[in-house]
Amino acid sequence: MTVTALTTAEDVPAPASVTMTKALNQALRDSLAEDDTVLVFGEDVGRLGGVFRVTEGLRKEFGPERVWDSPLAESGIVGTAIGMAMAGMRPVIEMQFDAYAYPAFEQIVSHVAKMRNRTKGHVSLPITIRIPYAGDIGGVEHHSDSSEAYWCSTPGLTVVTPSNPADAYSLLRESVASEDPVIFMEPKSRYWMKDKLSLPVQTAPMDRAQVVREGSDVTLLTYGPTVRTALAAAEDGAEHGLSIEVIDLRSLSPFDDETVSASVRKTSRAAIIHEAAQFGGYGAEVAARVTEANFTHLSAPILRITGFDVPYPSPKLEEYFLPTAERILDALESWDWEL
Amino acid sequence: MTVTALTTAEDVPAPASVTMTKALNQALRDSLAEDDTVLVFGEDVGRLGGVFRVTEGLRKEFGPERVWDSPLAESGIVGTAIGMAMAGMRPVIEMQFDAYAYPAFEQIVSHVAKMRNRTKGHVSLPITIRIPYAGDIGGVEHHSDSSEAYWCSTPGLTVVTPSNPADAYSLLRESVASEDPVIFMEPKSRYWMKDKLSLPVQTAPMDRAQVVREGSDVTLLTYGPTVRTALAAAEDGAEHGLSIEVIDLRSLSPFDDETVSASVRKTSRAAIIHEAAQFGGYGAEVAARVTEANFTHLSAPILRITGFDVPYPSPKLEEYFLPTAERILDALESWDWEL
Amino acid sequence: MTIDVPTSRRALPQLQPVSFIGADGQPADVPADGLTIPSDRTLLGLYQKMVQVRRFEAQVTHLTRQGRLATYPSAAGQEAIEVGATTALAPNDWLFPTYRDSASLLTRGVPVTEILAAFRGDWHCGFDPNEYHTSPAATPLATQTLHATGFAMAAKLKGEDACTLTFLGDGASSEGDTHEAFNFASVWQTPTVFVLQNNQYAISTPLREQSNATMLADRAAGYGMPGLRVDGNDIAAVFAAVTAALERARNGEGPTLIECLTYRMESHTNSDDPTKYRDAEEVEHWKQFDPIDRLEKHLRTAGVLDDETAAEITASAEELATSVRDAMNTEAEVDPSELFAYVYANPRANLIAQQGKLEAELAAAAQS
Amino acid sequence: MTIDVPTSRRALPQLQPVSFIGADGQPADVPADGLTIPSDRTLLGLYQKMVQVRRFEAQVTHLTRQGRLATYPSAAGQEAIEVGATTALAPNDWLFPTYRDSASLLTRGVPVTEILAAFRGDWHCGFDPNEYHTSPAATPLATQTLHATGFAMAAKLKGEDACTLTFLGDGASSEGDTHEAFNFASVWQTPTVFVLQNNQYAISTPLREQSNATMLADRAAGYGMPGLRVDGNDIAAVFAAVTAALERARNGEGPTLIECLTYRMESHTNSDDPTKYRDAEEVEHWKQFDPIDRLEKHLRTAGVLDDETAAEITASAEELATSVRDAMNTEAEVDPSELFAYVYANPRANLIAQQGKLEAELAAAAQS
Ligand SMILES: Cc1ncc(C[n+]2csc(CCOP(=O)(O)OP(=O)(O)O)c2C)c(N)n1
Ligand SMILES: Cc1ncc(C[n+]2csc(CCOP(=O)(O)OP(=O)(O)O)c2C)c(N)n1
Ligand SMILES: [Mg+2]
Ligand SMILES: [Mg+2]
Repeated sequence: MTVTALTTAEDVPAPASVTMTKALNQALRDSLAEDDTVLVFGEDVGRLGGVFRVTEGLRKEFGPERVWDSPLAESGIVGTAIGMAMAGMRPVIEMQFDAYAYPAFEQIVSHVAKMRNRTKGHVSLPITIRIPYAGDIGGVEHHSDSSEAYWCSTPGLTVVTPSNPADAYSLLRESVASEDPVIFMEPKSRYWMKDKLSLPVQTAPMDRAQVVREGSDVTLLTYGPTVRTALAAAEDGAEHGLSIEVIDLRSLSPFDDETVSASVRKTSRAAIIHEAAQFGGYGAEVAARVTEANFTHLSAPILRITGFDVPYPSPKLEEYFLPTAERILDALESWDWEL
Repeated sequence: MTVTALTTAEDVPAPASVTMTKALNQALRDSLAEDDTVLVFGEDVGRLGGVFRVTEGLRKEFGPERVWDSPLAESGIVGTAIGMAMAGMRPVIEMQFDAYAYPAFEQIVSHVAKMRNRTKGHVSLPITIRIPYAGDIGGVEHHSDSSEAYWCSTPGLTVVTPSNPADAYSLLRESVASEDPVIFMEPKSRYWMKDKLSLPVQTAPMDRAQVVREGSDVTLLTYGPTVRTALAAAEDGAEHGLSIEVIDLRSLSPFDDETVSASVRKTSRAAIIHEAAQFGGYGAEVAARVTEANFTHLSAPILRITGFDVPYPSPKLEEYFLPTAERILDALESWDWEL
Repeated sequence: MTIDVPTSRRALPQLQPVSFIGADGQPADVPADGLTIPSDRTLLGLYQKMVQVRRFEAQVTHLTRQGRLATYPSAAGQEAIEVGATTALAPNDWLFPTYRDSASLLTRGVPVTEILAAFRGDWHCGFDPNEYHTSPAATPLATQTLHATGFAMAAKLKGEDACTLTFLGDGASSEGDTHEAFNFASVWQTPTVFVLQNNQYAISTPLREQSNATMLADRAAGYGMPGLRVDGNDIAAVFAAVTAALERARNGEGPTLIECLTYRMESHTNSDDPTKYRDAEEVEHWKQFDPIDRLEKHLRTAGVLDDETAAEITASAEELATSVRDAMNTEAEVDPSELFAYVYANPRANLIAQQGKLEAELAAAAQS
Repeated sequence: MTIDVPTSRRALPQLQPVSFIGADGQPADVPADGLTIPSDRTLLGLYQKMVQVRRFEAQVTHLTRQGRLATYPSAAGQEAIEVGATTALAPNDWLFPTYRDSASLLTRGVPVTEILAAFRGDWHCGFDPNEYHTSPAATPLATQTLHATGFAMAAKLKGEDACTLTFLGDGASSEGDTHEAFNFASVWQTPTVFVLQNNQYAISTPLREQSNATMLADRAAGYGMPGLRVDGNDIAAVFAAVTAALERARNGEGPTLIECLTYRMESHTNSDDPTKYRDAEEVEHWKQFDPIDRLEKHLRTAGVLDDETAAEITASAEELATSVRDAMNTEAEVDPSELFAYVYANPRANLIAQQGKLEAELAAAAQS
């Protein structure tokens, strides 16, 4: 399904500095304006505009019947969204932090993911579940989890994540318009990232990865918060004569095998980078499937450069936990390049 | 921690035919007898003895203060078990089916897994969460999930699964005795599997994998319900001149790299087999880490022979969904053996 | 000087369950505000449905024992709730049933094969929810109470005249989702009726180990929601209470909790062994409260039911039983490709590839 | 003939919150069965603690504004509950606090640096729970209510004289876990006291959008558990109610729910902007119910507090504030290897390898 821009080419405003928060906010505003069945509710998304201000101003603009504060219960939020979707609505709900999506786990995994299959396609659940995720914001415990692996290993869910304001807008518009339920993961540490942009904007389709920097020696696969880290590594690597290609996966489930394999076959080496712990993390799927599809083209195993296999640490220890550009370059060095 | 057998060598009974259910039951009985802090509670584990009869007779033998039926609420069961463990108890709790562990997801992921780390080791939670998992029993929806990937990608949890009665006994005794919380996954379709055995029995340590059949051409890595399937494939393969080594992983987290790498370096080829869907499944971690550690020794990518990327189907479609010995052999054929 | 607080509130429901027709078929006379006994004509219709439903349950249980269905949770003994509550719904209302509520699906008009598809293992949900305004029967306990609440909220927001009714058990009442549903429904004042079938057991767990409340209907007060306990074996009471609650809902007066006191006469499912946890005497004791017997007595006393009509009703039930047997005699065809057909609206490369593999495998097998 | 049911039950709690000392410092005279006002000597001790706790909250909030702590949720305005409830505990009892309850940790004797470790980002929980018989402050809402219930169950099973007390907010009361905890505690009759701090807001969400109940204490009835509402800004009432509930718990009479009516005077945390969702007048209005002012008036009238004692108390509070500043002036050392040290009791190869890599990285960085 394509997203129709609400504004025509003529009245597109001149590019301005837009934060990811603002882009998400505008995507919700345009979705609400375009389609009356779109509803926005959750904890503190109304008057306050969300703890990250993503829903700021929407209650005022669309009224409390379209945008409202729910009681504080995540299973309740997802469970009632399911009922609304069955009644023909298109709820966009927020889990305040991703550790707070866990109380809704059963509703998401046993119903959101399975309703369409259960009913032979008679009942679709076009629900968008927005989840601010990942760390690097100095948050107290439970405020920096990366839960994408849970959702990605659940058949029936679609999982996307933007790394920049333009994608934030475009992916969210497409997610809201999708007939399939979407877990929309927002990288908290990138909320305040700005880009020059005119909204509305339409970027690549929501199921496609994007090459965000071309290179020939190695491919860095990543998404969300660590795209910036990978680009920084590529920059540094270039200074040391290493030509690094960076792919922003954007869509975690489904995985864009085509774009990724094309790159890996060119570079013959790849690494996957994410904040989440390594063991059983999303990077495992990436490494496994990219190896399967390109084994004879690889000159080294796919590296996983990730958080350690420990719970997300307290703020003073984040810097040691998170993958950095240096750690990426160190890891690349660990390969036997003569292989 | 080693498990002390309650019976001495002299009074070990002669080997008898023992089902996995019976072995699990005896493990709980011996744990309860040996240590008063062991408690068993959950839905229907008391009078009924559990829907799979794993706790049969225990309430009668140890009384309702040690073994009892709780109200019907999984988050409540896990949450109160946490409190009991903080007070020095060693609760062994049952989630009736693994889709019914999902309501307890937050308590498991945010507390069971993290309490020890949060408190710098001051508070351990020696809780065993028994989860009957996987399918092949003709169950209605939600009764055949394989949820191991969720637990394995959560740092702080230990995840083990037996494939046979002896391991069922030994792994459960060790799990109950472990200071770390353990997700103990019981393959439902193997509950009625019998082996000649004298209990108590002590098998390999709970963090070790086991070579259950030796072979030289290829290594099949698997666990729980599909060990039997892999062994059947090995049997059939032998008839076609393929020498297949089968490893029962037993411990899903941690992963026994040593045993697996030794085998893979010998055979140079490996496949991971499980019932759960492939995308983001546990097999991804196995494929990724085994490739990382043994890249130059591999002559083919690690195959994943798994359930399809769809929700677990209704009984009449299970046979098409589940990996079979034939499907394993077909998949092995797909390799280019001259590589 | 003290903080301002409200000075009145809704009282707890009456202790004695609302009942119009006693277990002996005589007037029970435990009314509640605003509830009146349905007309004998209505009761006769309900009687017929209960007889059919009971025959249905018996037939299906029998087929299950024969191994024709994998599993079946029977609502025998609970027919007054299944039929009474479901019949009170308008066609445009939506029903949110559980695994125990096949009888309500039948009452709602879902064809036998479509009801039994799940238990025969054909497909998870055998019917199109939109066709019958009925959600798939929920297996994960209590989850459906939230769906019913959300659906009703949507109807309210759209200004549509649709209420929702959901069943839940005494066991399910302990799940967090039930609490969240009661709370959301009451805060949002959704047109939802929660029908709690308190059949005294959750599998083997007796009510006293499930709850320490005097009655589960007492929960409603804590949400500012009206709560009511009725004799769940008296269909007159159930029908009246649900009809009144639906009327309140339609008038914008929000949700209601109705606890129906009843008893699960059969085992939990065919694979359960209730001798492990309850006495035969207890089951015997409850037989005297049978919902059909008492209504039959009442209708005969009232002169609405005579032997001829009774025979017709029995015949209609037998016809239904025959149709069940017939339906279960013809095996449903399953198509392995359907594994992949409905998971996503947007097709996925990995599923297409897996489907291709499976089809090749099947083709090869067909060859050999 | 009808089904046998109980003929009596626990009533809903009284509507008017229990209060001994009115907002004006005059006797409020809203008692409840079995509750008596604490002695003036006890009240003086509680007064001193409240003054200290308020000074603590102010000092920490100030440091947070200066960026010395990452975040801080203040309990300003809720001191009567934090201090009153916590003081009622015996040393052997266990406290299960939330992120909002630093003041209770202080009252429980946890050192300032250990309390603030979490907010300064040193470590998730800065103290040894076993040392203070106090659980780590829970951030995932309502989850701790189950821990408190389970702990109390264990104490009961072991025959140990230990009760548990847990705090939860009005927002947290909507979570499923709260319901499950109330239910488990009442079914198991555990020695647990649930102290619900109804401060009118869950971040920005006002109580009326959280619950449609007349009062949250009404929830208790649905679990067969005694419930009570007290003026949460009257420490005499809070202390008396919690003391009585603990006594019941110790006597094997099970759990109690105490709703304390209060108001969050500060923003949710320092990163919150309450002007988006509430009026300055509302905050102003609640100032007149201040828990410290009223107790001061009462104690002065009673002749227990004079200027000299008041000055001493202020001085002790200032001393505490100084110790807070000092503590926050010395940065805590963090050791990156601790990332791996406590995750498992049984060491793991993958963690050892990762720790080795990190240490090598740090060593290399130190070299260059
Ligand atoms: C979340 C969840 N936990 C556990 C189960 C397993 N289970 C199925 S039915 C049942 C008992 C339900 O009792 P009740 O709610 O009283 O309904 P009844 O079966 O008596 O109609 C249990 C524990 C489930 N289906 N869902
Ligand atoms: C499960 C969960 N969901 C959401 C949050 C985010 N959150 C933190 S505090 C809060 C509001 C809590 O309100 P209340 O329970 O009234 O306590 P108060 O902050 O007023 O003390 C929210 C939504 C959380 N911590 N845990
Ligand atoms: Mg029941
Ligand atoms: Mg609050």
